[in-house]
Amino acid sequence: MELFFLSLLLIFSGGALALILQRFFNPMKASSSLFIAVGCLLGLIHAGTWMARAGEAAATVYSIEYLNAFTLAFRIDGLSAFFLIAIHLVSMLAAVYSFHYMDHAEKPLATAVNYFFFSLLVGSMALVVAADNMITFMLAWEIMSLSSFFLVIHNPDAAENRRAAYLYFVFSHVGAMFIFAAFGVMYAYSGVFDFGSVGAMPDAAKILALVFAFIGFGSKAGVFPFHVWLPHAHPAAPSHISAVMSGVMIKTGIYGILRMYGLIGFHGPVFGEIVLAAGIVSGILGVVYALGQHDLKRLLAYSSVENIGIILIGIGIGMIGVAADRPMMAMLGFAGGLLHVLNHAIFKSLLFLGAGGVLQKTGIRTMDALGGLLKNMKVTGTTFLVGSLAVSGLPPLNGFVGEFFIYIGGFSGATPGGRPFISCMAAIVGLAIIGGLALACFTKVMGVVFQGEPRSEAAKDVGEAGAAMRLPMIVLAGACLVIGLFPTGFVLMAVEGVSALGLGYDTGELGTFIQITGNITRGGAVFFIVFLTILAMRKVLYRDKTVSRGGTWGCGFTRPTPRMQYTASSYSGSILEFFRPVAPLHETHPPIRGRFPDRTHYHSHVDDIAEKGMTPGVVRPVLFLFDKLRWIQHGDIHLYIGYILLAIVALLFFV
Amino acid sequence: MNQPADAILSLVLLSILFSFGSSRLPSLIKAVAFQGIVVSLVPLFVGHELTAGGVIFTQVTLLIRGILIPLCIYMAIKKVRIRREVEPIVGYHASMLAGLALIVAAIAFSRKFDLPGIGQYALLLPTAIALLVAGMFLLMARRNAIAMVLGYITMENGIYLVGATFSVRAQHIVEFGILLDVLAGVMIMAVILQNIKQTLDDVDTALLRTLKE
Amino acid sequence: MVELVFIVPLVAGALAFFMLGRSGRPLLVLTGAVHLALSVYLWVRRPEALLPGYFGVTPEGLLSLIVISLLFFLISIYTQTYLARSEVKSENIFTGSMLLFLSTMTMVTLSDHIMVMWIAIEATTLASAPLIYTHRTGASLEATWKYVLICSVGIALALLGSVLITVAMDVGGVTSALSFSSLTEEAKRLDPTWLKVGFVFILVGYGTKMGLAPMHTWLPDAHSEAPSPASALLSGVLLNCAYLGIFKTHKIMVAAGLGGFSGMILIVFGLMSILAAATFILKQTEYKRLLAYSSIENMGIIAFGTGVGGLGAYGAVLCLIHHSLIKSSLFLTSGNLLLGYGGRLISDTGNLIKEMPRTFVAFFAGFAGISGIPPFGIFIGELFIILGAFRAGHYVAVGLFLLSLCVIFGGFAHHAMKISFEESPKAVEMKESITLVWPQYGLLLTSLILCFWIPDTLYQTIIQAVTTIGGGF
Amino acid sequence: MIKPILFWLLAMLTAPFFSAVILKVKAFFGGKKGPPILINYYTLFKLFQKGSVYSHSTTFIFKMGPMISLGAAVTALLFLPIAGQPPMFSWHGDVILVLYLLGLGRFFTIAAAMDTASPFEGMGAAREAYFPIICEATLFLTLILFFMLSGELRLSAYFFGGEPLHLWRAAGAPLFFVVIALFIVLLTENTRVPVDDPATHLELTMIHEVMVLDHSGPDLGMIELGSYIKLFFYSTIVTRLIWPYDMGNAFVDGALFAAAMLAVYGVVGITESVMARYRMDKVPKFVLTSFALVFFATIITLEFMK
Repeated sequence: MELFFLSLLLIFSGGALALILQRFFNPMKASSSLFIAVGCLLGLIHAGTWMARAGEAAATVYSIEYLNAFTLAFRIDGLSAFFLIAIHLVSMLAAVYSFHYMDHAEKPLATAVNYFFFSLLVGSMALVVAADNMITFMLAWEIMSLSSFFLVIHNPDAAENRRAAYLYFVFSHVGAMFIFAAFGVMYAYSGVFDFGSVGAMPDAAKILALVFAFIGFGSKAGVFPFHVWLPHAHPAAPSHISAVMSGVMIKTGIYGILRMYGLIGFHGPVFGEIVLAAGIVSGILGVVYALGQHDLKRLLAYSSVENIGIILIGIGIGMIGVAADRPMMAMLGFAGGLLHVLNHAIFKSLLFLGAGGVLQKTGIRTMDALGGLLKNMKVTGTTFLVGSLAVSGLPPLNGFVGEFFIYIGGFSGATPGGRPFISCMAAIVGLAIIGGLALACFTKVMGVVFQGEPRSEAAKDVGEAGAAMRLPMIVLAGACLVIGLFPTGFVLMAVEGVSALGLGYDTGELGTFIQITGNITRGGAVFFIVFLTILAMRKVLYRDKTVSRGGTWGCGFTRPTPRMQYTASSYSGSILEFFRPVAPLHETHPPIRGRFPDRTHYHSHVDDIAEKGMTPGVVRPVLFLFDKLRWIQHGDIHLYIGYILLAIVALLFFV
Repeated sequence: MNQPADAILSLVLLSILFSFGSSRLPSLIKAVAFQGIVVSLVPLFVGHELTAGGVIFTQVTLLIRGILIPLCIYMAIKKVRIRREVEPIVGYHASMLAGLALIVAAIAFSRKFDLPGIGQYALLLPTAIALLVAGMFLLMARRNAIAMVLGYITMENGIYLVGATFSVRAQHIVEFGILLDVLAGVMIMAVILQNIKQTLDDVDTALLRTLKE
Repeated sequence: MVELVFIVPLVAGALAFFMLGRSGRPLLVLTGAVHLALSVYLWVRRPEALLPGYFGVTPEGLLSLIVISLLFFLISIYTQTYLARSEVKSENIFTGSMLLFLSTMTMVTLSDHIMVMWIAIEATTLASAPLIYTHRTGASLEATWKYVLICSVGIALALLGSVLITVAMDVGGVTSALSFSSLTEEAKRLDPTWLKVGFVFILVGYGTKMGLAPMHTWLPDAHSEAPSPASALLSGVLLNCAYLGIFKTHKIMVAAGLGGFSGMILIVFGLMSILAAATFILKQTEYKRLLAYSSIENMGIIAFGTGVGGLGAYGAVLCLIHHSLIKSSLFLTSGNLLLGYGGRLISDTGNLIKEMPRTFVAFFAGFAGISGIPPFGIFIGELFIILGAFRAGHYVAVGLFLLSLCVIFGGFAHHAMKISFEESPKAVEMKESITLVWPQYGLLLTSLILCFWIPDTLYQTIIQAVTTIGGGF
Repeated sequence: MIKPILFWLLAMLTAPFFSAVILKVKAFFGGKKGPPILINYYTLFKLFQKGSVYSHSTTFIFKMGPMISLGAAVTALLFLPIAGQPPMFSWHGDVILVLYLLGLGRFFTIAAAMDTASPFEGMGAAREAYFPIICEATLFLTLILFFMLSGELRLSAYFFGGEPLHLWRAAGAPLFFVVIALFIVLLTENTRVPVDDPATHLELTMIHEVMVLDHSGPDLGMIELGSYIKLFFYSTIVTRLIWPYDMGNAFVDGALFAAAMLAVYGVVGITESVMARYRMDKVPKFVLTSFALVFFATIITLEFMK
């Protein structure tokens, strides 16, 4: 535990240092990112060692007196440790990355403030997953929200950033209110703040608390339809912040759901089915909207919604498994979900860092203005390719492993008879569709952004990102491959996390897990062998052959230009057509008419139905309702005095 | 009706009707002054045996409630010289009817409780309630700022009448403090009235409705 | 000795009326300092009053007193520069009234006698009326008129309520002093019906002063028309004084075993106030009115918490303290906005972060604090109130409570974003001198520290105060 | 251990031959003599002889495309019981791995196409990304059905030896729907008529053929080989379902299996000759029917098993 707090100290001092040294730009960046990175490294070591000796050691507990009568309690168990690993890993790399990324020397104060809140965010995230009573949790949670808000509003000059920040602020506050409510229901029965001793509650109260918690945490995790803030906020923040937010911060929502589930211990199938349904919807809609985006970072943000969906599918299967009393199914579902938490943290942050590199070098976020970057940004492009493969859930990368476990879990629930069947069927088919769409989505990104020819001047002959930016990407890409090929250790960590839920299943099925992961490893190995053989074969075939270069075959068209390339919108057009009911596609292109037609253009965008529905569904009714009440303050003193009399008379009736 | 107190209290009830009916401020002020004098005299008749302090204090009350307070308002009008009459929200005849109804209601209502000490004074409680509500009524039914202030004073008189008969009596010093507060309040209101007149050149509160949502 | 605390500012105030020009300003700070010192002494020694039965040192009174003292001291510092920057006619009246205001409020916190409490509270109205009229505009005149009349009427009702409590005494045959302390001891023997009626009148009466809906109507006008330091005092501590009256009466009710009755009434009025605040915060156009309504909201929250009792009551007291600190800092900041942008409309402001960075820090921190976001204390207070309300089983009430808090946050955040980040209609040239920002920083820092560490003596005092209304955990 | 390898190699060797059958059938229906039955071997040989021309626009992904798609197909074949013989590898959940490996192949085919900056190839890529999504849904639904029937999650549990017969016994008639659905998937995944016309000459209407426009020499050869093997993979699945019997003798089984395969390829050929290509926006409906069929089958069987 000391190590844990030491790491926090380092992280926070890194932030403070930034404010102190703001006069000297580079030293400030260097020292601050160094402190934060080292702090995260310590935290990583701490969580890692905890995991290593998880078997024998019980949960680590630590508590400080707070406001004379209360305590700030911290507790590290498998679940916390698992999330801590993800948090510290990503934050560490983001901190390193930031050194070359934050290059606006003309705005030292803004940069320093950014570092300050960055450190605050990292530290508070760690505290959130370590908190062991309501007060501690909410304190850390709110500080996390506040600091991330300031990171989103990093550049307030752009109107859309301001809107994003506002949306995010409101959503996180409303979410917090729901979490308050959930805790309130728990407290109503227990009367103590500690998570440890949640009293016995009637099932109705349990469901109530869980649903409140699901809404509250879901709005942080970006579960449809509470995700509205997410695709606005993530692009607004600097890329390494987006990486942290999308990679780990939204996962604290998942952590909250899991933790509450473990604490309240409601084992009816209802909640599991709610979670599963939400997961499927978020997954499919998330990736569909991702397909519809033109802004690279917005696309990645929506893809986060999708992956949260996948995670929830896993968790939902786990919960249903618990409800149906099928330990194997439950373990597989939960483990798969947790593992995907780690995996998504890794590859999504990798993708965001890549996007940051592109943004920094070209200054463009619109994909249809990019292209051919792979030739000049080898490292960025290649790592981005790895990330895309991983996010599409393809073997032999880490994205596949988590989904694989969720699949197996789903199948083990899909035996005829019994309530789980339908849910599992939906889950499996949903996963399959999500997988296919994700593939389409990220082939589009790769193809449009990194391959082909540059579509604009700004995208031509750009330089490679700085060393401090390349290193994290390489590490993350490596991590994708390692987990994809040798998942055993990580799966065991996930299982350790699941066991912290106190489901009472002995981790005796570990054998099965190891067997499965072994198969994955073997499958990867087989594929690699085959691939290498083919590679060798290819070498042989190409020995002393004439290999020349020429222009792309234009199918008889002699003068192809980059502007003729397939664009992001045209690539995804037909698929979006299929999903038009849930993703209304708006196109504008003035038709070509006359003998000498003037320039035409094509613009398209996809509506997020949740966002569209928010205004008429929530905002307008509220405004209407309260507008109706405004007349009471009409300025006439006679009636004001009348109110007083009214109040008296009304009250006298109750005496 | 065998008590002398009740006799003067009935006059007070009359004065309420009068004040409801009168459209002219000076007469309204006179009515209020009369009420002030009466309510400050009532304790002489009611309940507790009189100490010397009691007598002195009664005189002081008389001075303030009966003379000083009305005088403040009178000065205020003198200074501002109301030119035209401000139409009330509730007309004068309607007000009179309301006043009658009010008094009846007050008497009926006050039959409900029997309070220790004042059992035998039939009109004490009705008058108190009537004054209270009448003040409220003036506050809500008159657009003329001065009339509203007078309404406030009427209310105060009513409350004093209630208070006059219970343990509060015990501590004159406290009573005196309350009295000073009321006096100061009325003075400040008078000042405000003058300012209103100067800035708006009228005392119609309909003009004071700019601050609203 | 106790009485000295309000006699000193009384004398100083009387003096200030005759000090011409700006000579009154140092007197403000000086008196503030002395007052602070005296209050601290009172806090430490808890001496007996010269007139026991009329005055007395109670824990809840001490809490309000120390807050008042601290606030007044910082505000008086701010006022120096504020007066220098803004043209205030007849400064001597302003300073004089400020000091009298301080003295009367102190008297409220120290009074133990029902009637004395009433006298003091009425006196605060009278002392603060000139402050609201400082700017001598038509609007300020209207505000003053409404303030004085509505509050006087309301407080007259409170007087009636106090009288009715004496009726309850006579009916119950209690012949003790009229002091809160002795009544709380005798509470069981008081006649319940008359006690209830009395409480109703007192609640409505002092509620008018405290700004509980629907009697809050005067509050936004007065707070927005008064000069910022005065608004800071009005919103920061005057409301607390009115609350003190209700608190003490509620204490008697609880002691008489009628806590359920009074608590339910408090909850209802609290919710109504929060809803009213939500109504007007959503589409507010002036930032000072915005803050005023937010005060109504917080008073509602405090009333709600008091009504809930238990953990909620503890939370309510925390909210009371932190609201005073944060809200007054916000009002001082609004003074800076007024000086800087020269308009009181939200649409006149904008891009505070660039125009007045230091003020921005104070403003945004204040906004976050008042919305119940850590590291500021209202967060912990609201948390306790909500948990307490659930514990007490008021599910529907707390549901409404949470929803309206969400609405209010949505509205307030919208305006805060506009003020802080949107384009500014005009460039601001205002020097943010130390005295214009550090008082706010001081207040906010206090709130921040109190969110993580409460000195034991303060904690003990709060607990003593809260347990008397069935609070605690 | 030898037998699986043998059959695996055999499969890869014969795959081009089988797809040549389709051409023959089409030629027959067109009243033509048609290309020699070994045409595909000649093509491959010719291609492997040649060198390559690469576009300026392309990167290493362009070269990886053919290798990975071929590799994926070959690896997939490793898990498939050919002619009812045991596969080389088989474990719990290998089906999912295989399907996702094919997905990997698709990813790189598309990426390679996007690499050329050619509008036509982009068009093809878009379609290649679109239609298989529904196929995957169908396949996974089929998988659920098979899992229900056999209780296992491995290819060999469905297609090894007499296992298909067990499937038939357990499910009965509904399995016909599955066969049809799988046939539709076969057509779609391998971009045959009516989804795509490999023989067309208008790039605008192509899917697979247009994506490989820029590949040349051995690269193109690998792609061709890969597609043959992929086709073989799917046809094997269909074949095993329509010829579920197990004679117990490897050679007999092999022979009968080959015959059944010929039949399936023949049907593909017939479909190609009697049907015209669908309009692109009609294709999804066509593929969706397969999903509907399997869904139907699953529900019915669920009722049966209750």
